[in-house]
Amino acid sequence: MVNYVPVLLILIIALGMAAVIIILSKLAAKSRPTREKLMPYECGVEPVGTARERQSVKFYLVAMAFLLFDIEAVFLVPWAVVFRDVVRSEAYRHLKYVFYGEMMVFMVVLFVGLIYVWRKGILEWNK
Amino acid sequence: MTNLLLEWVIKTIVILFILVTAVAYVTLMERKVMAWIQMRVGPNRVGLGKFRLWGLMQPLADGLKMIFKEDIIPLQANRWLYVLAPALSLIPALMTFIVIPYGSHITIFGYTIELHVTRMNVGLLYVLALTSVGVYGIVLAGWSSNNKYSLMGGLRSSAQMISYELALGLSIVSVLLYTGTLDLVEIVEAQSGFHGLAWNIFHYPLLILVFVIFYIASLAETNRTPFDLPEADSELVAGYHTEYSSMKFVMFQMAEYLNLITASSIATTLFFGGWNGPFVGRLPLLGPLYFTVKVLALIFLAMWIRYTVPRFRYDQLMRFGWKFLLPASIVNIIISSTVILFMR
Amino acid sequence: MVPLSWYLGLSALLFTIGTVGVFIKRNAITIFLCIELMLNAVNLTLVSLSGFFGDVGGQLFVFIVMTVAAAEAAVGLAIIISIFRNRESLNVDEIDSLKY
Amino acid sequence: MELEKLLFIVFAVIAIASALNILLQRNPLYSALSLIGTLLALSALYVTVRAEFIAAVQIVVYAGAIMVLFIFVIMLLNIPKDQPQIEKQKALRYLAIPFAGLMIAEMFYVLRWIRLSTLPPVPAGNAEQAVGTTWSIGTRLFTDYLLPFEVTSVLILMAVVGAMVLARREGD
Repeated sequence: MVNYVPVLLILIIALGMAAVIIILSKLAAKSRPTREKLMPYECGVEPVGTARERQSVKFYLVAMAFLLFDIEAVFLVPWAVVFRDVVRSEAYRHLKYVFYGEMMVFMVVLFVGLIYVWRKGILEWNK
Repeated sequence: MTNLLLEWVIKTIVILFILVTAVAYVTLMERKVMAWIQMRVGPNRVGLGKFRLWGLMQPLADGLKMIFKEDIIPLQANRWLYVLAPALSLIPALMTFIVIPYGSHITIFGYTIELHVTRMNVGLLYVLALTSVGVYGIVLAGWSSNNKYSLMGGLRSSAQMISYELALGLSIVSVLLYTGTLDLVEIVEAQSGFHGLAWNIFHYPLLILVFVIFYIASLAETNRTPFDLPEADSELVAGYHTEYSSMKFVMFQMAEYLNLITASSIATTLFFGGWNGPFVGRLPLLGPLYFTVKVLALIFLAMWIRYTVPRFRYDQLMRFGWKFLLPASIVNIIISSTVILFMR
Repeated sequence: MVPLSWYLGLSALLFTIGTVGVFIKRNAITIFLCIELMLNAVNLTLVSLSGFFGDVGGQLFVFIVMTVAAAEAAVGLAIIISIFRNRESLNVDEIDSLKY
Repeated sequence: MELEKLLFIVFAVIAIASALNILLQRNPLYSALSLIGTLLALSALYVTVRAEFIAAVQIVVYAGAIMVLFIFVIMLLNIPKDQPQIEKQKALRYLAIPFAGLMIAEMFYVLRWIRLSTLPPVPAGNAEQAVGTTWSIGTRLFTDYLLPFEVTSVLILMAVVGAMVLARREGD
């Protein structure tokens, strides 16, 4: 697992970089806060109401549909990686149609999900 | 072990240095390309003393200017998250590059150096993982600013990013069907046949379609026009980074350009043979050169698109991603696997 | 090398923290987060046992658990949304209409 | 080899600290962010037992999709902070601490009996097919574990339909 040490290295260096950048701008720049500067920006007029309002549930529905297909993609990855080997190798020869068919079944079931989401109008944003 | 560690540290620091410089000059390139497309001259004043150097010092001046800008944290903002958010979008963007190979290997003083920082059995998944973590920076920036534009921009942007991440992931799956590995180093090495021109895109013509899907999805992932909805300046001021100023703003910009560079490098690696090219076997130093040229060409393409195509409307964007790109990439997987099953 | 017992101990501690969270928290969404934490603690056990015994079965199990967790999160959060809409609160002490 | 133990301790401390932070924070958004910290630390621990693929999937699925869903819900609903809970039986708290200490002591006593302390060696020559790599996952998942895999797809489909029905209002 030695190959993963650079991930740790670059994480530490990147963290350091981010910290240095933030601190640098704190040190270098003058700070003269006024009331107007510290207000939420709303094109120069006094802010109306609060930004903490309830948003459309549609974002949740899209994120949920994303979750579904993300899982599909994650299952597809190991399948795609071994697919060519399975098709070509002698040891797995008898399995190659099973191997192909099972993923098609999986994708069809999830495609039904996409069609459901589609028909229910989750993917329409102009209503 | 100590030797290896030292090699990693040096490589990582060099890579980061190159990346930061590259980001600076890609911004200059963007301004020059924009000026060129709009028949203007572009930045050409900033130089060293009397020498103008075609504006080559412009990024440096920009950086200095941004450092000395006042750093504003709005009173109503959520201070911790407000400071954390730009770092959260910059760090994953910096981290991707360690798995991308930019050359085969060179020998200096009898010490062989592989021209990639590390190789992983799950290299492409690592890239995808970092892409998916990158969403947080934007969501949290939008939420913590406590500004309506920021919140709307953050939500829209993250919904857009996750939608196109699907098309991105699924188009990569089609490539995996042909390469049979997630290790980027192996993927590139498999393309080195035929005088370094056995690129995947020449070898498997179906991948041209996959590349188009991948490229569109990666443009959307990096929030570039025609997909720059999160910052749609005519509706949302500046989207999720409306409230950000000074170096925090720069961090978001850096992350955006880093993502563009990463996406172009991944596209190069997957479709255009990575560092492969003619004579690269005899002169390994050509590898990084070929790699850079290909990446720059893809970046140029992105800029060209940016200044040619108008912005999508949000409903069009979602429809395009979910109803066209996603089914298209699934169909691509089905066709590719069928071809592999029956043709080999 | 790190012995297996360390992994199992860490996993047990995380599971305990998750359980305590389910008991002491009042917010439905935090309780949900604690359940995810418990799932992850169990995943750590499965992955480390699978690694130490050299059998990939445990990791496949974790893969399936993650899928189930995703399905659970989708439905659970949908329930939370509909409860919040109807009652404007996520305090589990107040959501007790089913209590006799 | 002490480096490995040091790394384990670092990640374990991150995991436990962020897990505790879930409980300490009142704002659900902060709790969710702490859980992401735990997830990332666990993913690093998976790498130390050579479960590379699962480690990557952990980040892609858990940190990149499930937690995004959580954070979206917290932000969309603008969920209020947790109220401090009303103590009903105060005496129980003082009873709980010794019991918890006892349980932890018992756990560590039991763990001492586990003697397994080294990972099995990687078979020479085919490191790409060792346990935990994408290849090993792919070959086992789609052969020996075919049924759970297919059932998973139905489960996800049901989850989508269920969540859609629950979260949408009529005419939404």
